[in-house]
Amino acid sequence: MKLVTSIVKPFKLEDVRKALSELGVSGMTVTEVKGFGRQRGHTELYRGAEYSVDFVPKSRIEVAVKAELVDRVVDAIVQAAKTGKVGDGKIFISDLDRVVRIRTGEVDDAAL
Amino acid sequence: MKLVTSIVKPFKLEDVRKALSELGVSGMTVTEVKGFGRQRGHTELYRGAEYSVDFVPKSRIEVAVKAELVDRVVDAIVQAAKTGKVGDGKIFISDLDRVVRIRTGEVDDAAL
Amino acid sequence: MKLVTSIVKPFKLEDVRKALSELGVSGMTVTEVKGFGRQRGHTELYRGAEYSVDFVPKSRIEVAVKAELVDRVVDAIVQAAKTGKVGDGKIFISDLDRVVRIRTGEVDDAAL
Amino acid sequence: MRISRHLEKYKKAGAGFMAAVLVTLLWATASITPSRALADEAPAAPAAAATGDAAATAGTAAAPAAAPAPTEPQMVKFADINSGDTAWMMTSTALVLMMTIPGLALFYAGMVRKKNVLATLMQSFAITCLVTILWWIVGYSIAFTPGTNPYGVGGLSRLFMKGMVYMHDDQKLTVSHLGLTIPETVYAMFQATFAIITPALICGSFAERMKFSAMLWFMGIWLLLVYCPIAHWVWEPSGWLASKGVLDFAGGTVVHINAGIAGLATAIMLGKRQGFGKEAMAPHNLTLTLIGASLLWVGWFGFNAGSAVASDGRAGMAFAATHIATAAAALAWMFVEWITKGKPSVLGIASGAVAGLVAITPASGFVGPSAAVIIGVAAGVICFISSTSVKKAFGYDDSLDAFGVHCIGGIVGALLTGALASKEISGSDGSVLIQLLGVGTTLIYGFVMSMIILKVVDMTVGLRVTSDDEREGLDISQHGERVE
Amino acid sequence: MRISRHLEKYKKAGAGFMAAVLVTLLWATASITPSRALADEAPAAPAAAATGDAAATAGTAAAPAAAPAPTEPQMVKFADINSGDTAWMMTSTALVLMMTIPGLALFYAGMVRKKNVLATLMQSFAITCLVTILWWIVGYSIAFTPGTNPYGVGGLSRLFMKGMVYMHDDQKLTVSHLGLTIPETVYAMFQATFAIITPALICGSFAERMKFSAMLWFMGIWLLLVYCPIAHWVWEPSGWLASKGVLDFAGGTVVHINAGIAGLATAIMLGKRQGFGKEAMAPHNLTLTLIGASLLWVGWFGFNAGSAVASDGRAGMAFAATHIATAAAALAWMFVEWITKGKPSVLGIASGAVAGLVAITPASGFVGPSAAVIIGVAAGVICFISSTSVKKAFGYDDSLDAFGVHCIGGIVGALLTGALASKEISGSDGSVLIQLLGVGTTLIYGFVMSMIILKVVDMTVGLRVTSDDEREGLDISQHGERVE
Amino acid sequence: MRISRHLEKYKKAGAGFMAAVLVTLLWATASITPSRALADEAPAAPAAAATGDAAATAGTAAAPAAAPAPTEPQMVKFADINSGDTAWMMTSTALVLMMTIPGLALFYAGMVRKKNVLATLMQSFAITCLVTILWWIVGYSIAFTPGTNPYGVGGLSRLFMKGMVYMHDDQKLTVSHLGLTIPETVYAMFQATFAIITPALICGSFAERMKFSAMLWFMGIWLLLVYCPIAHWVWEPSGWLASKGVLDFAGGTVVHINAGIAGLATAIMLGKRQGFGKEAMAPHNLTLTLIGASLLWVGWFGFNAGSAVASDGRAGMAFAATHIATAAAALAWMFVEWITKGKPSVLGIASGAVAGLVAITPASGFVGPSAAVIIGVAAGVICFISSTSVKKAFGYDDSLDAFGVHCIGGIVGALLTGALASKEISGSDGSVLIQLLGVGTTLIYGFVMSMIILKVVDMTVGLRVTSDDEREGLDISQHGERVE
Ligand SMILES: Nc1ncnc2c1ncn2[C@@H]1O[C@H](COP(=O)(O)OP(=O)(O)O)[C@@H](O)[C@H]1O
Ligand SMILES: Nc1ncnc2c1ncn2[C@@H]1O[C@H](COP(=O)(O)OP(=O)(O)O)[C@@H](O)[C@H]1O
Ligand SMILES: Nc1ncnc2c1ncn2[C@@H]1O[C@H](COP(=O)(O)OP(=O)(O)O)[C@@H](O)[C@H]1O
Repeated sequence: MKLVTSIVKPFKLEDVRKALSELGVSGMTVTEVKGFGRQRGHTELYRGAEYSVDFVPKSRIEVAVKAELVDRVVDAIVQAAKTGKVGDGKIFISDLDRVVRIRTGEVDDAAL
Repeated sequence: MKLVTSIVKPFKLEDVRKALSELGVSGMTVTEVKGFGRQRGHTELYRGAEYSVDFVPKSRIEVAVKAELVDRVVDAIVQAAKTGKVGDGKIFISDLDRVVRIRTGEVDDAAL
Repeated sequence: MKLVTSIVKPFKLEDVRKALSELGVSGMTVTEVKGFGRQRGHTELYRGAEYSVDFVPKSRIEVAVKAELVDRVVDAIVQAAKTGKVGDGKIFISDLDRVVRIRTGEVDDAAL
Repeated sequence: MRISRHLEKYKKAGAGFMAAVLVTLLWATASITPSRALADEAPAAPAAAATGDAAATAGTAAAPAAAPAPTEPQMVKFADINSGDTAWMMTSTALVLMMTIPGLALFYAGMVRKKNVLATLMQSFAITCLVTILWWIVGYSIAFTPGTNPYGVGGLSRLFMKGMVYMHDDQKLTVSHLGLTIPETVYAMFQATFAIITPALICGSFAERMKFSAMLWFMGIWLLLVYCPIAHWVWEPSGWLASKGVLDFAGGTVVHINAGIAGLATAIMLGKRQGFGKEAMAPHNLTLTLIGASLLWVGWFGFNAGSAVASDGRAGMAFAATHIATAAAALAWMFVEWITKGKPSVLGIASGAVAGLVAITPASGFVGPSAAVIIGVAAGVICFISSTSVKKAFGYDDSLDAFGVHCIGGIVGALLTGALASKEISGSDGSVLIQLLGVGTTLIYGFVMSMIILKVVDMTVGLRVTSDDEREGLDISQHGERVE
Repeated sequence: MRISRHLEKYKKAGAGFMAAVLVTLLWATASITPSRALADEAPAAPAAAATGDAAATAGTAAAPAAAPAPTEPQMVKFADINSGDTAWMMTSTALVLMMTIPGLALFYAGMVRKKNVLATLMQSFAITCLVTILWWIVGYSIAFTPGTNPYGVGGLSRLFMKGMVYMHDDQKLTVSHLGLTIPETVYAMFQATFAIITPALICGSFAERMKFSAMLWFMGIWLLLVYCPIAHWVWEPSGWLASKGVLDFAGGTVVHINAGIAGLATAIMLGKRQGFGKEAMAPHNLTLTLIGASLLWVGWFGFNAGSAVASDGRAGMAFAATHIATAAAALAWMFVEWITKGKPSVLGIASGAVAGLVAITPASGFVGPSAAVIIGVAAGVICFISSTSVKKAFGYDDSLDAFGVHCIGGIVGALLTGALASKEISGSDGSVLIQLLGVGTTLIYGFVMSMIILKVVDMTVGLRVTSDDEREGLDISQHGERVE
Repeated sequence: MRISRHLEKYKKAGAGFMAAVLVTLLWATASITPSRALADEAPAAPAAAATGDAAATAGTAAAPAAAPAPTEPQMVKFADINSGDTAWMMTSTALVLMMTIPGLALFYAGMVRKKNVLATLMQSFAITCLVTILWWIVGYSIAFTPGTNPYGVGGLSRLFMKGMVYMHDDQKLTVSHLGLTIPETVYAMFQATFAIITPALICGSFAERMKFSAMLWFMGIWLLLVYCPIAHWVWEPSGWLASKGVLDFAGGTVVHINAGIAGLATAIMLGKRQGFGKEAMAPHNLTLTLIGASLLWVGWFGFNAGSAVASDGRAGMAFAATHIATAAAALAWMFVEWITKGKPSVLGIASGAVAGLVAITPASGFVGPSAAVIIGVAAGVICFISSTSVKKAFGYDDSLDAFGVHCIGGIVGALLTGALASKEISGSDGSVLIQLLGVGTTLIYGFVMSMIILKVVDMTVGLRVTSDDEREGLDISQHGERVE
């Protein structure tokens, strides 16, 4: 199995989730993260003094999927998360040795 | 070494931590995450209007361990985190090329 | 490509970020996490009753980099994040099958 | 580049206001000249004119009738001021200001999404400042001094609050004809807090999407073209609704129906929030909302009992009616929700309390405890329906229910005041028909005028933030700030 | 299915209350008939009956003795009302309401875990509403009108607050025999806020685990069977503890010991929270707690100085004693904690302040500044011990120390009042023995009755939420809401 | 081991204070002896001495001049107390306490980083308690009783507030010569709240880095050596600045300039926060700040209108001036920021409001609405500059701008009071030169003394937390607590 980790704009989370469940991938784990990259953060005022906040809030989505599904999952995420503007984010694919479902003890594909 | 990442119910965190330290695994990194899966979130009221929140709060536990320890670690987590109810969560095992302890620069097993 | 995940003391985040951008690594994803390890948390008072909080706030930094950059990245992080005191944290290096930039669809090194 | 264009817009808007403020400054300087001359024109009121408790604590038994009731602000002696009434009215003024900041500000801020919490707080705070200045310039004068035409507004004798004096050496000061036993300054400030909260209430209807500059323009114009005339008609004896006998003890019509209907207009003109109906838009922190509701409750004693403009038995009765009706409404909303939805919510009980406060407002000085319970229960149930089913049915995005709670609650209160007013307590009978006249006038005049003002502001400044700004949240896009 | 079963329960509970409310409504409608008849029965009190400042500001020097002190509510002329006293009492009433919402609500909400913050706020708010309605129906009448049997409760002459009137044309209104210079409506509302905060204080002992429906039932019954009788015994002249000479200026016994001991009963009956002693249950946001403690302090001036039922020197002395004792107690707690634990905590200083406020409550009108310091320091040190060592020793889960601070603090205050009461200030000497009688009676009667009521509610509605609901948190399980 | 060393320090500090408190306790016990003897010394003031409204509501027309103005606290009859004035002054006292806790506490707490929020709240709360006790011991006596040397402090006749009495049987009580119609207890508490907020304001300058124990020592000493003398000089008729004719109605000089300049001293002595100028130190939660600013505004009515020490027309005029000036300043700051930085910020409008409140404080009883607008606009613009450009230019870390807003705003107000004071309202003309004398004296005396006290505390207790403690945050390092 593969672990597909994507960093997307928070307001795109909903769209990505829909896209994935259409592929039958109902499970995922989401973390709110701070992103640094080409996209600059906004500037804030403080007693009239201005300074720029260099991180941008992002949503980090982890999905474990069967190897054969990876390409379609990646496409789906790209479609759903894309705005064409800088800061759309990244997708990282890595390998998983094993997956276990705690409730049943099932492993690997059966656990997804 | 292996990285064991488990998604568990927050109130089980304490139990998992105990179980692991009994195995001599004292270090771990925990993230509060939002989980989507079979388990449905609760429904909320808003000025009498009801809508369902589809994510469930979960705790994401990362533990880096020696390869040979993996099985016992997984068992320990399953034992500790299991309630038998839907939403107990998952465990993902992946491979680690290298581990470094920042304080000492020690690497791999020595760094754990 | 490799994914370099480091767990560091929050107040060192800024230094690490600087060190990395000097290596030309401008992008990274940061998560606020709770760390358990040798470093003990502080003790809190509650109506005069004392109890110790056993986790310590940490920053989890993920950086995807070209394989050949890994060593220099690791060194940079160690230099920047080190205080020599217990609790400085860990670095985990793992392999990435693929990286995609959502905005352009570019993959792998081009996506970084 | 989008940014920059925006900044331009803001600067324009800002500059506009700035100008206004500066101009008034010149006037101001001009108007500091001793007002003795002007003052003396007003005939000194005979001490006997002091009414109710004033007379009471002064140890005399003078019936109010003793002197012809004055019809305009006038000069009186220090000795004619009742310290107890004045103490209560200054306290009430502080309480009513507390209703808006921080009360209402928090009540609303807790219901929006986290990215809009500061912008929501800012609306109430900025309105407080803006209205205060407009009130000083002309608002008080056109609302609470007698006018020549009952369908028009009051006079300009209090422009820049000129002529509202306290003369140390002559031991004289002015009082309003609407409160003979307290300094006019106190009466003017008490009314200022009413003029502040009314526009602030409207914000509930257009939360999370209106441009800050547009909001300032709209509120400023609305105050002068809608609030002041209606306050004058209903409360200033020379106003036509007042002379028709419309009963509105503390502002059910002038404040709540008025704000609520304007809210509906904004909800219609601005349209729905992005994702309305699709995404969950749950209140991000009801702790703030509950603090707000609590402070509204506490402050409302100043609002209602303060409207007796005296520290007497009438105020006491208004105080009791207010407290009891609020509790009844809160429980009513809570139980209806409990039974229909299965759970009693914090938002529900808080909304119910506010609904009760709104509905008892016009009735407070006219009814006793038991009638208060009836008004409260009616308000709780009806507002629950209007903020849930009705809103869903029509599909407008009255985001925080300014219309559903304040307009509807105000109507419930206004009509029940007509039905339940007690002659024993107020000396006058109520009439549902006459109340309907007041309600109808406010609904029509308020709605039409609000739509017009909104249209004008939309064509000039533009009412709504850009879709990106809305998505990023008003805190950052409008104010460059953020709550951690 | 578990869920549904629950909903059923809730609905039942809800419906029950709903019914109650509706029934009272019928009564209410019935009771709106003009109360003139009833009113006239009471003899109009001679103006001279006005005492203290009232007389003072009325320009006469009539000593209180001048007229036989009335023993029941009665009709007086408008002129007998003192506007200054009335202003202060209306202000005090608003302040005491502010103590409960948002004061106490926040004080408690900040100490629970995040998953229970809304439910904790909801308890104070819902109690405020519930008690208000019960107070209107019968509470005020049985607590503050004279009864036939000193060991029983008061009469029913004020059922639905009938007979509490303000008559515009006759220039007459009713006053309570416990406050001759202010309208009875104001006195009844002032006392209502005391009846509200007492049950609300109990919530501190069963935080994070009681079913909302069960809480409503318990509080409603407790108010009528425990609070009203004790208030009557101690404060209404015909009550047996009052005639025995028990001193309780503002409610150390009636409010704090009473609430604290009931709290202990709930802590025992409900048992410990899951994980108590094992998991860390640190306060999730002491910012809320500090805001709450601050508002309690500010509002307490209305509580104590307001209990003079006049705006005079006695109120002033109570005001000063309250402020000074609070500061002393807060510092005492802080330093003891600092020395014994190594750090002065925010929770500590806030708890100390509340302990001081509690302890000075019964003493406020009877002691001067220096005695206040002694009472404050004693309260700070003793409550620190009772909320830490003692609680740990016995192992009950008095979650937010309603017992440790209010019951113990109340006892400290009640006894020291007996020891330190100044004849110069109050005209009467205190007696530790008589105070002990008041304390003992309250402890025993309060504890026994509370246990009985809890048992009954447990067998019918069930006191405690399910283990899953407790784990998920009361916010979601009881109210379907959540703080972001 | 570092830890332990610290604990030691804390314990020492703590113990020190503890000792102090205990000692005073002994004294206290001593001082409870009936003060009749002492009291009788003071001649009973003739009823006619009652002035203004007092006389008024007492039905007489006695001009203030009728009796020679008393120059020290004295015994009067109950009948000489005005219930309306007393009601307003007790209310004002509660309002001013609310300004500090929770008002100022929240205003500051919202501006710091999350790791310091509790410590910041704790400062205001602990100062409230500490000052109250010092005020009872000696502060009130040396500040508000006449002294022998105009350049020194007042007498010791009110040590432990001995001699401040209320005598039930004789129907007598003491009043201050500064407020003849209210109980001395009320006047002493009203002034206590001023003595509380002044040091609390200083905290804004050394936020996020001062040791809690050091802060207590500094504030305690500063109160006695700086605040009390200056209050005596400016407000007690025998003080030299008072006799020179310095005008300071409610404390622009005594409170704000005084606190602001002491703040600058702390900012200089403690140095900058780690990472100042480099890291972003954005306010973590401006919701708290806005609540604080709102409560400051509401409470300030007690501060300014309360300074009339009566519920009369003068108070009313101060009330109006305060409200209007605040609104003008808030808008001024907002628009200047909007135009210069492109966005109107929540922090900006809140800061502007506070600047306006500060600047109108000395002027409130002396100017009318229009002059108030001028003062407000001037304060808003000038304080904006001083808190931004000026601070940046000099590079001191006046973290939350206690100096930039309070000292500068206070100076603006003090001088404009001289320029705009209206003879009509106050009966006396202002003089910029005399005002300058007051300002200059306060700046010099305050700055020098503050530096000395800081130096002493630094050499003994140590002013600043360790770099690790600062990095971890004061909440955990100083108080062992944390906000979730
Ligand atoms: N090398 C990297 N490693 C980890 N995360 C990255 C990396 N580069 C970018 N990111 C994440 O992707 C987000 C978007 O990247 P950014 O460069 O801003 O825009 P784009 O992906 O469109 O080029 C960043 O906010 C960061 O969270
Ligand atoms: N494919 C997946 N990838 C990543 N996380 C998942 C995936 N499926 C489930 N999870 C995580 O596991 C949690 C529990 O899964 P769920 O399906 O609700 O229950 P169960 O694991 O008992 O079948 C989810 O809330 C989610 O956080
Ligand atoms: N085996 C592990 N797996 C995952 N994270 C770990 C592990 N051990 C330590 N960590 C993380 O590294 C942080 C620092 O580790 P700790 O043992 O406290 O100090 P040090 O790294 O200096 O030995 C911990 O707080 C935890 O977040």
